[in-house]
Amino acid sequence: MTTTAEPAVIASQPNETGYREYTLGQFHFRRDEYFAYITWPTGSHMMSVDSFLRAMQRDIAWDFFYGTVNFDGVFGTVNHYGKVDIFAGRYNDAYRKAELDYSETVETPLIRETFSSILDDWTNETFDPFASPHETGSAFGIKNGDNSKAVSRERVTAQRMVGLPGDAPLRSDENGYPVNRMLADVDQEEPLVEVEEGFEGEVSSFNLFAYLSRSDVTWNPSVASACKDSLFCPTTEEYILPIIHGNDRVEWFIQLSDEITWEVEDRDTGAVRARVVMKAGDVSAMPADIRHQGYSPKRSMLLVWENANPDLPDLIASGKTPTYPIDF
Amino acid sequence: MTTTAEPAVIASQPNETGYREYTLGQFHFRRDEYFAYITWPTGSHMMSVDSFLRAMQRDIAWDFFYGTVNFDGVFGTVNHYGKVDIFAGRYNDAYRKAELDYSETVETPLIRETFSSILDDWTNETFDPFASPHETGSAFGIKNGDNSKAVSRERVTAQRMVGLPGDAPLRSDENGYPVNRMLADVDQEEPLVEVEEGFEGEVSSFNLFAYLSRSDVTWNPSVASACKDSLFCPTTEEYILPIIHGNDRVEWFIQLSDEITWEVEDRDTGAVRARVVMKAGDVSAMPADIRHQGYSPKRSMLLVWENANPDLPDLIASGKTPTYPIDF
Amino acid sequence: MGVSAIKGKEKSSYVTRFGSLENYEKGGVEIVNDDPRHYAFSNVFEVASNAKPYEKIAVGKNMEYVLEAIRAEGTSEWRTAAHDEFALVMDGEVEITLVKLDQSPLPADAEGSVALAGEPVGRRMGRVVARRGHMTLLPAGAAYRFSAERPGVILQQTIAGPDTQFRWAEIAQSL
Amino acid sequence: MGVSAIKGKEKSSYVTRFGSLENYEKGGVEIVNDDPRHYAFSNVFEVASNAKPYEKIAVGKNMEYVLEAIRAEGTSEWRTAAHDEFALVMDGEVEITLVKLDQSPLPADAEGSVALAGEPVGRRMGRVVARRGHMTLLPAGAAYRFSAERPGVILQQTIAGPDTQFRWAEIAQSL
Ligand SMILES: [Fe+3]
Ligand SMILES: [Fe+3]
Repeated sequence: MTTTAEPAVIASQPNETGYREYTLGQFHFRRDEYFAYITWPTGSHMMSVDSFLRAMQRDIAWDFFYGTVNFDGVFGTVNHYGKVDIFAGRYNDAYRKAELDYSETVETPLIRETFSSILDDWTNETFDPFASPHETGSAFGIKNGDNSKAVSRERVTAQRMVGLPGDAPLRSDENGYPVNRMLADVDQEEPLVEVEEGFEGEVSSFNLFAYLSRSDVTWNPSVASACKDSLFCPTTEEYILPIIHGNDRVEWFIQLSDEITWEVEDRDTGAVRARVVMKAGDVSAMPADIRHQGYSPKRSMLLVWENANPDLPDLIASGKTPTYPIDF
Repeated sequence: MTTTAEPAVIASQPNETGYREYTLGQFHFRRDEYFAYITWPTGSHMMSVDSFLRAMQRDIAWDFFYGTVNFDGVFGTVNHYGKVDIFAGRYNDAYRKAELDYSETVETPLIRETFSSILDDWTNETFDPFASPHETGSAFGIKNGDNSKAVSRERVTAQRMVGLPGDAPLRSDENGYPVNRMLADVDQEEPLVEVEEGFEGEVSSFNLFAYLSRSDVTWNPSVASACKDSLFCPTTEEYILPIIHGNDRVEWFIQLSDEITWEVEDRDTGAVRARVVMKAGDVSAMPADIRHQGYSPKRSMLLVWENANPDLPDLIASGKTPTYPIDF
Repeated sequence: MGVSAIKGKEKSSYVTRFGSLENYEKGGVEIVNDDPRHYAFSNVFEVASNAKPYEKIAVGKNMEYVLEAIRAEGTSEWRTAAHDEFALVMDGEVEITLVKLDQSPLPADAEGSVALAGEPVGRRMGRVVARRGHMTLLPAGAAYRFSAERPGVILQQTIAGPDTQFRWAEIAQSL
Repeated sequence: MGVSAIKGKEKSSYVTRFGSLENYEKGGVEIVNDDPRHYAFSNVFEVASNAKPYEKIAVGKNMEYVLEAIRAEGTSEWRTAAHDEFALVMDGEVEITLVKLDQSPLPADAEGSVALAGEPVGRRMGRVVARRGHMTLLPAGAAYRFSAERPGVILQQTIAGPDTQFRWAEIAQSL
């Protein structure tokens, strides 16, 4: 093991399949042609490297998101906003009962750098972990170039609203966001906006649906508007959400177009709790004690609505705030 | 719904993605570009159609095999050797506790014909559900030709031993079985066999490893030799077993080459029980009350050893025979 | 085999399905082991179909924050809030007029919007005509008014205020 | 992008790893919630490494049926069974000689093989020289004898007989 130029990231030289191996705390990460291998002091785990990279891409792009990012039923991360838990078996009843679950807390910059290095090194030029299966090549095989451009896309985070002067820009053919093939029929006309002198930064409206039709990624909620801690995080979805998201607070979904089915499981045990079918105009809460994975047969527009209040995880974990949003 | 030419198979005309929909008992099957949809009186389920077809291919090729073929954690079949249960949620704790699990018993010929029709209609010309990911195209998209040749491959069932006169033939370039790319280094020389006159049908030996190196399918145990009910069912494995096999008797694995990792879960609840790492020469039993799924990083040779005694499922289900093979 | 053969064939064109007051389908929660009320499942078109013009009916609530489904029909009263709000048109065409209030009736930390009595006093900021999918900033300290010739639907991102209506038992799936 | 780019790049050649007496690696059972003895995990090369020539050590058992790991070294005794058996050479080179017995010492329904005293009486059937991966029929009613110049390993598919040895505590993983 040698330390690469990036401070603190512990990576090996390329192994016989051309990929580096990584160490983070007591976790070790390795890939070959088909699989990612994760080991920790009490066990080890294999995942299809395709699934692993798609999950890793979301975990990094979301900067570990709200709550738990389950790569699958065994491995994942829990965000503590400054620190991150890396875990194996923590949300798997069998591992917990056997006391074989393992978890380590690391500083966010360290895991961010390490995970980014893994994603970059393990992604070949033919694969885009942000894309839908129809839009990309295979993740498999030996090391074959890279796709740094794809894996380093920045997540959009509007401060106030997309399209305001100085805020996140609109998307167009010109700045590299063509309309997605499955959303080609979405009206591209922008709203009529008449601004009186002096109010250029305040009178603002944009075509959110057109903006979403030009999204080049799937399953990547990105902030489009912020009312204090209330964040609209719309995203386009196609095929299967590459992670199982475990909530640390209530989150809401508003289906803007087409249809998504959500498989909802207990956050801690993985036992099935519900199945939520959402069609355009449907609104549903996701309780704070579940985890969910979505299935979208056609590229669809989903509005994920988050409350970024940093006190929420503690309020919910301590029982001061219920795990569901409304009593009625 | 209309009845097609095949007696008893209930199929619709092609839907808007070009695929037929099927009804079997109270189960209904539909696919679109990405997903297979299964509905039954108490619920419904979606699977990636890629996974669904790979599982369906095994279920048919094995004629429903020994015990349970779980397509995933929800849907599958249980073989009763003449009849077959089709189930949803039966081996899923959450579904069972909620009494939402559902199961129907059908005659083997009916499910055989129906499942074969589904597999044939839903497989496009670019996809081979028996092949490894490196060897085939995508299962996704709208209807686009067919691959009847691939999906109707017959499973090999030697009566006595492969290579005997009148029994299952050896494989060669000439009869359409080239050596697999990942087993190209396997010695192809056949054993020296000297037969005295009159014993042509009894003095027989063949190169099993060469035979396996020419397998054109993955995860398809096929009978190579039979000592009464003791059946050697070798197979070549690459990537992930497309089903989770639930045993109704003890089965044994002998790793002939390379390495496979088995994830072993409780047959009824799906809770993790063990992880078995097998390298060349390793032998392991699989108890009669588990289910397992294998991961093979390189195409490997696995000998599955079965006991075809038809009394076993009842002996084990009734507790007269233990679920594990040996007390020591 | 060409690349497209390897990757599967796609349709030559796709239809994106949006909802509208006239035409929406509703999904729902299928329970295995939970209470459907924990999901507060509703549909903005259904809510707006059954609403009076410009009623602010919460279809989402996360602590103090709400999402309101609003039936746009005719001209609304003038409203203002001490914080930014956002109006996403889900159906129809809505004209939004903005006036910078000389004096807000609200303290700086007030949450939610309030109605103004009569016409707003201040400088005209501008006007937006928004159709389906268009999202408009309703800036803090401005007065705004909606106007729609034909019935439409607005989804408003805001904080619960005195006029936010909570009618969960009426709008949300309970079995 | 060409087809190979879409599908990922493969190595130009692969090495298939077999085991041998000289060189084998052993995996194992990692338990989460079970007893490792339920898996009776062993390795045929390890078993044969520690065996005397032609000991028949069960490495698999399913009711009456067994898999025996046999260390082939020198010349074995003559054996016969009333049913077919199969010998798969896992390492080395083994000569198998077959003789059709004029009179089998076994009833037709006998299970497992027995040793013959001295040379078999009957017609010579033939001879096989089998190396790694080669599988040979040991036909019902024939006498057979193994011979190996250097140590090798046979995996035999048969039924438990009087000479099958069960040494699970010695060969199988128990923790
Ligand atoms: Fe989520
Ligand atoms: Fe199996």
